[in-house]
Amino acid sequence: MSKITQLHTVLEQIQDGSMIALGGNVMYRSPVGVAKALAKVGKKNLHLVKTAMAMEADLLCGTGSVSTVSAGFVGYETQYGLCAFYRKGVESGAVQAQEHACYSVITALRASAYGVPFLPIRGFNGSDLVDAIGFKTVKDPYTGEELLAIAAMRPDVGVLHVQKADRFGNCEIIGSQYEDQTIARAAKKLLITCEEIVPDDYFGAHKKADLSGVTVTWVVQLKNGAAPGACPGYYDIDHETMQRFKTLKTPEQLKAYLEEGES
Amino acid sequence: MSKITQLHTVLEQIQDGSMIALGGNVMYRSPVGVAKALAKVGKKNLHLVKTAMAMEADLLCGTGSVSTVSAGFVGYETQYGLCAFYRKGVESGAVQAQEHACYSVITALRASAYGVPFLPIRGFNGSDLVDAIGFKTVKDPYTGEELLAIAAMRPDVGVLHVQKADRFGNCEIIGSQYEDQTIARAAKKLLITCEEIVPDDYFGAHKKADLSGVTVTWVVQLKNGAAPGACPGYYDIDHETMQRFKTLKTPEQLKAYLEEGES
Amino acid sequence: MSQYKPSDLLTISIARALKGAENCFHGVASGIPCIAIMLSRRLHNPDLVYLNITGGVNVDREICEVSTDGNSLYEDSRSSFGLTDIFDLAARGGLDVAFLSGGQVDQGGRVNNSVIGPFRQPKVKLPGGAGSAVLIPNTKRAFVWKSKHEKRGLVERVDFITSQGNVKYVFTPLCTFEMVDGSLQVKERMPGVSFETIQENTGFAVEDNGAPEMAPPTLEELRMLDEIDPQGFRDLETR
Amino acid sequence: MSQYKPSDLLTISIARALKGAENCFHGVASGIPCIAIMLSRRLHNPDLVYLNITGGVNVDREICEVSTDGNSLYEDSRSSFGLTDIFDLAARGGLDVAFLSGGQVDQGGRVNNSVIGPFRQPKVKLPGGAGSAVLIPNTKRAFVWKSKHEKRGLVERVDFITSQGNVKYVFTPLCTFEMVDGSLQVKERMPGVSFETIQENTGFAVEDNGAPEMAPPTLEELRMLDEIDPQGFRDLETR
Repeated sequence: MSKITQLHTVLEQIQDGSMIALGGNVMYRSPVGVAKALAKVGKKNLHLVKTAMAMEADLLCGTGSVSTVSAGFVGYETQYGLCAFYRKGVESGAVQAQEHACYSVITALRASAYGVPFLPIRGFNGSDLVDAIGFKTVKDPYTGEELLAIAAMRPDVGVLHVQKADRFGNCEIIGSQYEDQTIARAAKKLLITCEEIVPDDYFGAHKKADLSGVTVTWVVQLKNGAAPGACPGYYDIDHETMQRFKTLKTPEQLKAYLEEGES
Repeated sequence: MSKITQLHTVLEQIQDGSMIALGGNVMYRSPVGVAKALAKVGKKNLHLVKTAMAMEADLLCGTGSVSTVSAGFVGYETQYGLCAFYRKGVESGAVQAQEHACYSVITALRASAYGVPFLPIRGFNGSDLVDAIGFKTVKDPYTGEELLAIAAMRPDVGVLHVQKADRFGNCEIIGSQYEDQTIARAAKKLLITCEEIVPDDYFGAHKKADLSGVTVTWVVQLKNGAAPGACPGYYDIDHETMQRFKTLKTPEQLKAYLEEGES
Repeated sequence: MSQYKPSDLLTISIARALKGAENCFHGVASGIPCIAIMLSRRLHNPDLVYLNITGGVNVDREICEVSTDGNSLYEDSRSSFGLTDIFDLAARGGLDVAFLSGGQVDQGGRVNNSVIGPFRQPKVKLPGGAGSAVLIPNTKRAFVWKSKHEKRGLVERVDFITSQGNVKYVFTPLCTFEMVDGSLQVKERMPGVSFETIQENTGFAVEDNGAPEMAPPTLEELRMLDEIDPQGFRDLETR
Repeated sequence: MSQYKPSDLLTISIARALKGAENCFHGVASGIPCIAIMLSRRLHNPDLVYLNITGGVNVDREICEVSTDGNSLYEDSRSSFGLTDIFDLAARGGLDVAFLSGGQVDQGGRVNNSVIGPFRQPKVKLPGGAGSAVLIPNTKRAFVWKSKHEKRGLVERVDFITSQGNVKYVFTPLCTFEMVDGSLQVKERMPGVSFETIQENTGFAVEDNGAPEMAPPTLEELRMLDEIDPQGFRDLETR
């Protein structure tokens, strides 16, 4: 049974208010193409989840599509600085920043993957985030030790952009996998966008996929799906586009940019 | 810094009473060679941990080296039936069978890897194992749901037998990895035995190791280290030896078998 | 009836029951389920996702060894989805069918793989339930099979409950039991097997509920069975 | 002094402090630590295990991009030990050194990467502490660096505590602070930098404790620094 479909078909199945976990990291293999598509079709009240995100959060906040961002870090790196639309969203109160440590995002996703409502975590000692976010504690029934408990986050949809996928959803990931494996197991449904679809005999005894298709729901070919971020083996960061993107100040400018096309 | 050493050097650093986690599964890539060596040097009161084990438990119980076995399954498969020495040990009271579901062994090791004293788990509903083992419950502080809590098991030593390793401890594993990745992260110290040592340029941009050397303490070349079990790419199950092993009835016969040599 | 063996009937009854399942898993020492799954995928459920301990996914090849956790069930796979992944999948409610056997299975669908006698210093130490204590409650439908239909293995009440929960069927070479209102009922008798024969070999009361005989194996089923398992590894369990 | 820049001093001071460390980690937007780690491994700590977000282990190559989570820090690695692995390692007490920066760092070694102003609807939303809320308490020694030594970034008391715990040093282009009895003290001044200059640029009271000047960069250090970072990416942060 082929999982290959079209992006618009998947978009129809993503509801307003969905929790969406995003693969990749900052400017690398991030599913920017899907974020653009979600922004263009006017999804609302999305809850974005990822350890360290950048452009997905920035443009979806810019189009007013986001209610909540759960992340450890939201920003480009040194070169492109902060995510201006995201910042504006949080500072205006339109967007709720559920600030996590990256590890607590991972732990919340793990809890979902393991089918439990929470997991204990080591860390956050003396952090004001505990009260700000409302993290609760749990007592180890064996030792009595009090640990922070992280509630499961079960994304309605996980979105990963990879280099190659077959029709079963098996993926080749060139370069770092970041937290993609965890997202693939935590989300209720999993969308793979890929640069290339490969034939059935691409994976097998000679070469195992990096990510199993078992948890994949949809496979969509979306060339340049991480641009203007990088996709190792295919393209590097598109600095020209990034510089132009960073000049956008208003939602109208952002909208015009999104209408321009696929890069 | 090379991690390559000799087995006897490692054995000297394993104390009586150690908790030892074993890699592989049943008759596949199980560290039987190390189990034999532990039996021969007369280690005592070992606590063996693994989801599904066979010959390691059997021969170490036969030499009176084991106090506790934490496992979901202890037995050969259909062909070679049960582990006679292990059974005798448990039935006589000499060996304590801390019977787990394989998943609770994994969860206990995960807890160790994650640096937390326990993890909640879904399952064990209505199982007499809960009282027999003394599993406790924990309440999710967010939803109030009561879940079974699995206490961390932090092995003093993890032992994995792999096909190839470099001096940094990076490993190539041919065939299934089973729970080796979890053991590698859960144990305080990690011993890799391997069929072959490979040069520094064996792993790199062209080929990543299957298991990172970061958590590896020692690398020991031990040819036929999984025999008479199988080691994919090197040897299959040695049925002749297995049949002979299964005829051993007494500790004396077992001792004589162990003295014979390395297979 | 001479053209098929008890192992054929057992395997085919399981394969037929997998119709409609989305994914399924078997563990160690599970030759019959392994063959039944492959048969079901070839016959009537090509989209069935087949998982096993090794991490192999949808492996479909001639059975060449008695073990069900070795490299032959991994090597050809396109990807790896290992045991930990499978347990997690079940824990989050995503596993359709898991296969489990038991030293003792009772009328309430409870399974004992742990001990006969006291838990500490038992009369008989069984090999342990492997994943069953979590899989039977977590999987949507647990399929239990008994390679031998005997009184000592099908009991009124197990000595020790290793696991219980979502047992759907118990397959044997004589019949298929189904859990109905918390109790095992005959769903189908093997061709030519009477309720009397079933009762004679069962440790709990078997009600003559009029359950029909299973349709005999088709030639196609038997042919494919021999293609998958030409060496007859399935007979090792039922002998 | 003309032959080296503030970024050189900062990087070299960090590289020197890594002497004796067994393993270390830096995250995103961490160009200076990335270069300092590579420098330390080449100079005096070849066995230092170098971990980063990508999973690359002990990568040692010419810096070719400003980012510190891209493929250049992964590609050549012999194995992968990813971010999740690193957090777990720290949680179980196995991570020696982690590098973290902060929008605000205060005299008590507390770090703010979250907000200026109220947490909901803040005056300024900072990008977030990434892993710091778990790494600063879990790592044996947290190394904080500030690419600019300014009053607004080195404050008496942070507006919001994103993280605190095992901060060992705070490195800046003017000096290295060390945590002593819960308070940052000058450990070393950069060559030619007076206590007065440090105080003028620091938002908390700096005690003249007689801390010495750091030994100037050696020619070997400067040469290796240029080999690792010939394009001068380290200057991007300090400019």
